[in-house]
Amino acid sequence: MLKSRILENKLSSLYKAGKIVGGVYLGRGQEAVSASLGTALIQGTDFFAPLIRDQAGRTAFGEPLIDCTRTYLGSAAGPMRGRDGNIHRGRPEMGMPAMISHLGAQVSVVAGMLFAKRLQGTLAGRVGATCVGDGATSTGAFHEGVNLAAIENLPLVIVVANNQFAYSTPNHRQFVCADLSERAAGYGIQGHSVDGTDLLESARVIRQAVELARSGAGPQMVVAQLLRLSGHGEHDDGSYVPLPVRNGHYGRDCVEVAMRQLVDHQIATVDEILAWQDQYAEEVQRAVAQAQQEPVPDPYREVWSATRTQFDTQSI
Amino acid sequence: MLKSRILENKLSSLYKAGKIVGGVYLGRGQEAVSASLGTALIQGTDFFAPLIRDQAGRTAFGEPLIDCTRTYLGSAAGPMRGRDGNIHRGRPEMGMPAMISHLGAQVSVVAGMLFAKRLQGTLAGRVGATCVGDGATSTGAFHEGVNLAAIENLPLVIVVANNQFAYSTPNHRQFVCADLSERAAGYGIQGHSVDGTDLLESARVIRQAVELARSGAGPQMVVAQLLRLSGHGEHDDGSYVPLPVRNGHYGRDCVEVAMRQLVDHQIATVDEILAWQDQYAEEVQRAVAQAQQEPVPDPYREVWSATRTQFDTQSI
Amino acid sequence: MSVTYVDAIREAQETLLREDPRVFLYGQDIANFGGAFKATKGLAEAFPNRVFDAPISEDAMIGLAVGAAIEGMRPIIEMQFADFSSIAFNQIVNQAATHFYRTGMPIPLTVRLPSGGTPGSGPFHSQSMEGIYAQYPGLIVLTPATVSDAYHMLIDGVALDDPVIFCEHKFLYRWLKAKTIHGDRLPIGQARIIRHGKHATVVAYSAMVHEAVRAADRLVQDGWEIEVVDLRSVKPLDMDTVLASVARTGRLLALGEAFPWGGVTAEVVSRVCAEGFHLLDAPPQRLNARDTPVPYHPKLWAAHRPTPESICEALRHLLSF
Amino acid sequence: MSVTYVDAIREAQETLLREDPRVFLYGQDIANFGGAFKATKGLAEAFPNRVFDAPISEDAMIGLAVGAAIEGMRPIIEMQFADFSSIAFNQIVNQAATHFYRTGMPIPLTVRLPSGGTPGSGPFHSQSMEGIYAQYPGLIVLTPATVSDAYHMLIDGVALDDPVIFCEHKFLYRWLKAKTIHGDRLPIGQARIIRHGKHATVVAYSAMVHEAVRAADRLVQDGWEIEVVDLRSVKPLDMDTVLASVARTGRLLALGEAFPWGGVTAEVVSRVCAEGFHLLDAPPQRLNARDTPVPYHPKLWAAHRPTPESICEALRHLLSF
Ligand SMILES: Cc1ncc(C[n+]2csc(CCOP(=O)(O)OP(=O)(O)O)c2C)c(N)n1
Ligand SMILES: Cc1ncc(C[n+]2csc(CCOP(=O)(O)OP(=O)(O)O)c2C)c(N)n1
Ligand SMILES: [Mg+2]
Ligand SMILES: [Mg+2]
Repeated sequence: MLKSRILENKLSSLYKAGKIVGGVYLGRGQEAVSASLGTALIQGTDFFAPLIRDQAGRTAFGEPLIDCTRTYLGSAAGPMRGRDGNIHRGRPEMGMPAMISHLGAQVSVVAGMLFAKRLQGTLAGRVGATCVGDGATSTGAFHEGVNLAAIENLPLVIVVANNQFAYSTPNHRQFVCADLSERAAGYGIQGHSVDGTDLLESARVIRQAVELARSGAGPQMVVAQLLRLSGHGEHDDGSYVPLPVRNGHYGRDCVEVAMRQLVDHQIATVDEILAWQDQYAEEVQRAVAQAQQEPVPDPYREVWSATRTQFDTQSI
Repeated sequence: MLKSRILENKLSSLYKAGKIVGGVYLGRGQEAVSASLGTALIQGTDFFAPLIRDQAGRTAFGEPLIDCTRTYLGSAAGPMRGRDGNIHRGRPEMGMPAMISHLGAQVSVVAGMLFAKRLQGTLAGRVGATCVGDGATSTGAFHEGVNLAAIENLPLVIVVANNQFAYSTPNHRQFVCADLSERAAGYGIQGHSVDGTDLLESARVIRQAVELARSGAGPQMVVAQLLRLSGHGEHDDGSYVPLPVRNGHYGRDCVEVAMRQLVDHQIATVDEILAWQDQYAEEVQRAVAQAQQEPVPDPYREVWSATRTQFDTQSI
Repeated sequence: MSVTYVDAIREAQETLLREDPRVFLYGQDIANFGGAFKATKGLAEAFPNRVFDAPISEDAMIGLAVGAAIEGMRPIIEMQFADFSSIAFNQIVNQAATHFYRTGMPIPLTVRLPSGGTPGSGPFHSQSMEGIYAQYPGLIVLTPATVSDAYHMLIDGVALDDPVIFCEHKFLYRWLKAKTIHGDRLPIGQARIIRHGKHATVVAYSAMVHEAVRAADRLVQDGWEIEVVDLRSVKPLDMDTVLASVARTGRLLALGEAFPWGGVTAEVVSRVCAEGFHLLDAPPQRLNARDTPVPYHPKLWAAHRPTPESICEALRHLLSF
Repeated sequence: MSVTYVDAIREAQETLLREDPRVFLYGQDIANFGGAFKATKGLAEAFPNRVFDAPISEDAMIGLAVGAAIEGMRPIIEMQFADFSSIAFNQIVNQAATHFYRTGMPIPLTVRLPSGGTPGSGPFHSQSMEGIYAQYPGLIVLTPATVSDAYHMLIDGVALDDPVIFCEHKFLYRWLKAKTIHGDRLPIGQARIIRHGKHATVVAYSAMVHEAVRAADRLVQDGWEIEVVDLRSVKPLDMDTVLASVARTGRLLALGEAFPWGGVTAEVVSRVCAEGFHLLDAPPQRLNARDTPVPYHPKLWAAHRPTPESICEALRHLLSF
């Protein structure tokens, strides 16, 4: 999560300097939850469909930094080759599908990946996970996807990062139950609730949910309470977030909380953390520098075809 | 509900005799629930969006028999003038919208009708109600509609007639929670559960839900357990319903149960019921006869326009 | 013994399930019940754990298929009616259709759409959506008109690596019969001259091919020889065959059952005009359904879609130039 | 002082809220935040309880609007991006669009679709869906290209009794400025000659009108005088104006930013061919975007859509016949 924070700080500066292609949507304040999920998953076995605030989860799952910087900086060598952008990037062949913008739509896709593994007889020991925001829970796609996963009893972990806002829209215009984890019972699946600003708690609850799913207990819904610590995107100052909310419990910075937890629990020393910081900053700098040197997509060499199949008779 | 049963029996015979235009979908076994809802609503004040098995509710709400027979028998004088059929019929100007086939889609429409009344300052004392089946609860439209009604705190009553099958598909391929009323909590609304084969209980619970909504307690979800006592449509023999289910508690005929209840509670005597039966049969016969004599739609006089606006320049 | 169009679709799915372990079927009421139109009858028993009843969740059905395709499967999704694919619209046009261009990984899923009008089916069980889906890059849109095409094109469509929208016509399901499903097999992307003629070309697809042939038969008595081209697929469009026919006849009527604005007939006419303007001896014409929802009453329905009468009328007009 | 295209849309909504108590606005982030593009800035404060933040439930947003319209209101629904209307597709094309024909009661709702490409917006924030919606009977599809049209057509559209799909172009939002919003006002259903010429007609709409004018300007140096017709609405289509222009020039290029299969350009070309074949001195041409999703990188994006360069090329080809 620290690496992701450093990377995202860099992306933010690059955005402000006008170096980024497209928008920048950051996961500040959501790293503890996202990294907990990415860490609990096993790359090569599990599936992970990140959403727009999951840089930390991507990094923890094993996505190389260069995939990120290439996409943001418009390098043609990035995983999406300039065809799709930044937070949409994915490597479906490596278990990480490339999201579409339409919120909620990835839930059923991950369910389908797991369903395929069951048909192929290789589901055992595998889980799939996806993240959504509080806003995405209002979509029909979310409902259909969660319910279908429940019917098929798939090892799907749905992490709802309730950052209290969907763009500018506060929770009370999105749902009126007390806690979104109350939805789980209606789907006949297990629900979990956690303070998403607390790394150790998030890691524990999310790992537990992942292991429950892995052991055959069916879909798990984890609802994490937290706050987005930046605007919706870097174009937005988030000034609609009321001061009491910003200064409230969930306004605390999960990265700072985590650092303190690591030191307090003697998992790491301050010096170690500082050394990581330097190392990550260095890595980020290298990934940025490399991507910046690479060529951008060339429309004249672009293969303008949306299908693999090519027909003799085709003129469109 | 008795009138509706007699009417539907007639429709079924007419279908078998090849006299009906289009399909026939009956509410047999669901009359107690549907009539309870129709009775609890006030025509002229409330809104009612019936679904495919709500003949009893329509009749109780005040829909004239002739609207029904005209539609089924293809009279041009019916409310849909041959343009749309049978169970889709509605009179939106009288608070009864005309459903589209797509399941779940009416929930948000009724919410919108109530929302309009709030904006117009005439919401007080009014409720809107809609029925859906167990299958329709799997639609994204249902989820979005219920959640939106909850957010807007509208006086909407959603009656889920869980007849254990959606066409041929049993409940366990549709949801895996124990009772669909568990969904209510996840929307932050009140849920109610009732034995839909028991008229007095259904009437009590549904009236209570309607009055709660009317008094400002927000959306209410009533889940009624029952069994469809015919095929999905009259083209279907429903042979996929397992014998133990057919012979089980919910397989009992709610009309028979109701008759017994009326007599036992001295609400009506056997003679009175028999007299009703004769009277309703007579009414149904008259409505059928009238509709059968009326002209069918004439394509040469049909106004082939899908918009009210007519443009000078329009050639389509 | 004869086979119907819907038999052919059932047979194709049986063949696919037997021969390709990557194929599975997912759709409402398709398992034990065999589907609303019996297009999967008996397949659940014959292929345990390959045929699944779906919840009423069209969006998630396609999402599931996309995910399964990513992991190497070849799902076939039955929509109960084409009209209900409007619920899955986003997953089809934005998720499935864009995936190959975005990621380089194709999505070999097939969506079966029971399409088109039948008497008494009304506005929501009658739609022809081929012209909607064909507008989106990344989709292949098939519209078989014959028993044999229903069989072979479903087999060949599932073999393609890209998402296929398979528009099967409900009116043809039981009405259209053939001696065998193993008729003339053409590759996907190739149109078929279904009836030869020299005075005008009707370009049609799906059920309208048969109405065009009926109209052509009637015009024989007036001395007119009408050529009928069955497009077979509307995306890709086989312009070679269409242009060759127009070159022979000099006259074009594009015929479809969908709503009149845009769609297949507009695409055909405008491509013929762009690529074969000099071949045309008369203004190219179109005939589509009317610009209202598909009406419920059979009398209105019959006047809403093109009929042999209205096709003859359009052809006479075309031939009058 | 100048007003932008998005200002005009904001102004129109302010006027509507002020003058018509039946109007209310419902959409994501449109209340206090003023909308993703600030098209409703300040309106929630000025009109308490008339402007509402919607949950991320596009299907229910349109359902709510239909219900409210049944009860006499005139809702304006903002989709955050046109692309997200794919979620509301069913409610738009099946619920709202069919209601008048089915019941006789019209549904006066307006769906605002921030449409079209901008650099770096990618496959899901760039779509042009006018050609999708226009295929459905019962919808009116407006595509304003000027500041004044953005204002007047929104006002006039909301006054119509039928459901209106209002396609506003995101690229024009801030780029397009005018001295006043009270420019030349034409009724809905009438196209506008935006530039006179005699050698060829370009029929365009929305942002492409401006690209067409640029291309026309460049061709002046070669001696070509190109007429540019702004359709303004794609359903209805003002064929009178289009045909009159083609009658003057004899040559037609139909230009659009949407995907190339079907859509507005195909409808325009095929109607001109059916109704005005004899007017054409050369094969009518079309120019659309390419048949892939809209790419993200600005370099690819600029080559995906028509540009003044590619329009000039298409016109030179058209003029070469
Ligand atoms: C179906 C759909 N509607 C609208 C949008 C536009 N949109 C993008 S992000 C966003 C807010 C998402 O809120 P939430 O799900 O809470 O995630 P967060 O941004 O808070 O992490 C919206 C409305 C979208 N992407 N998809
Ligand atoms: C979105 C959608 N998908 C599929 C259908 C086809 N269909 C019509 S009725 C039905 C079953 C409905 O089951 P349920 O909601 O339980 O109601 P019931 O028929 O049991 O009363 C189906 C699948 C439809 N009408 N709408
Ligand atoms: Mg949020
Ligand atoms: Mg049911």
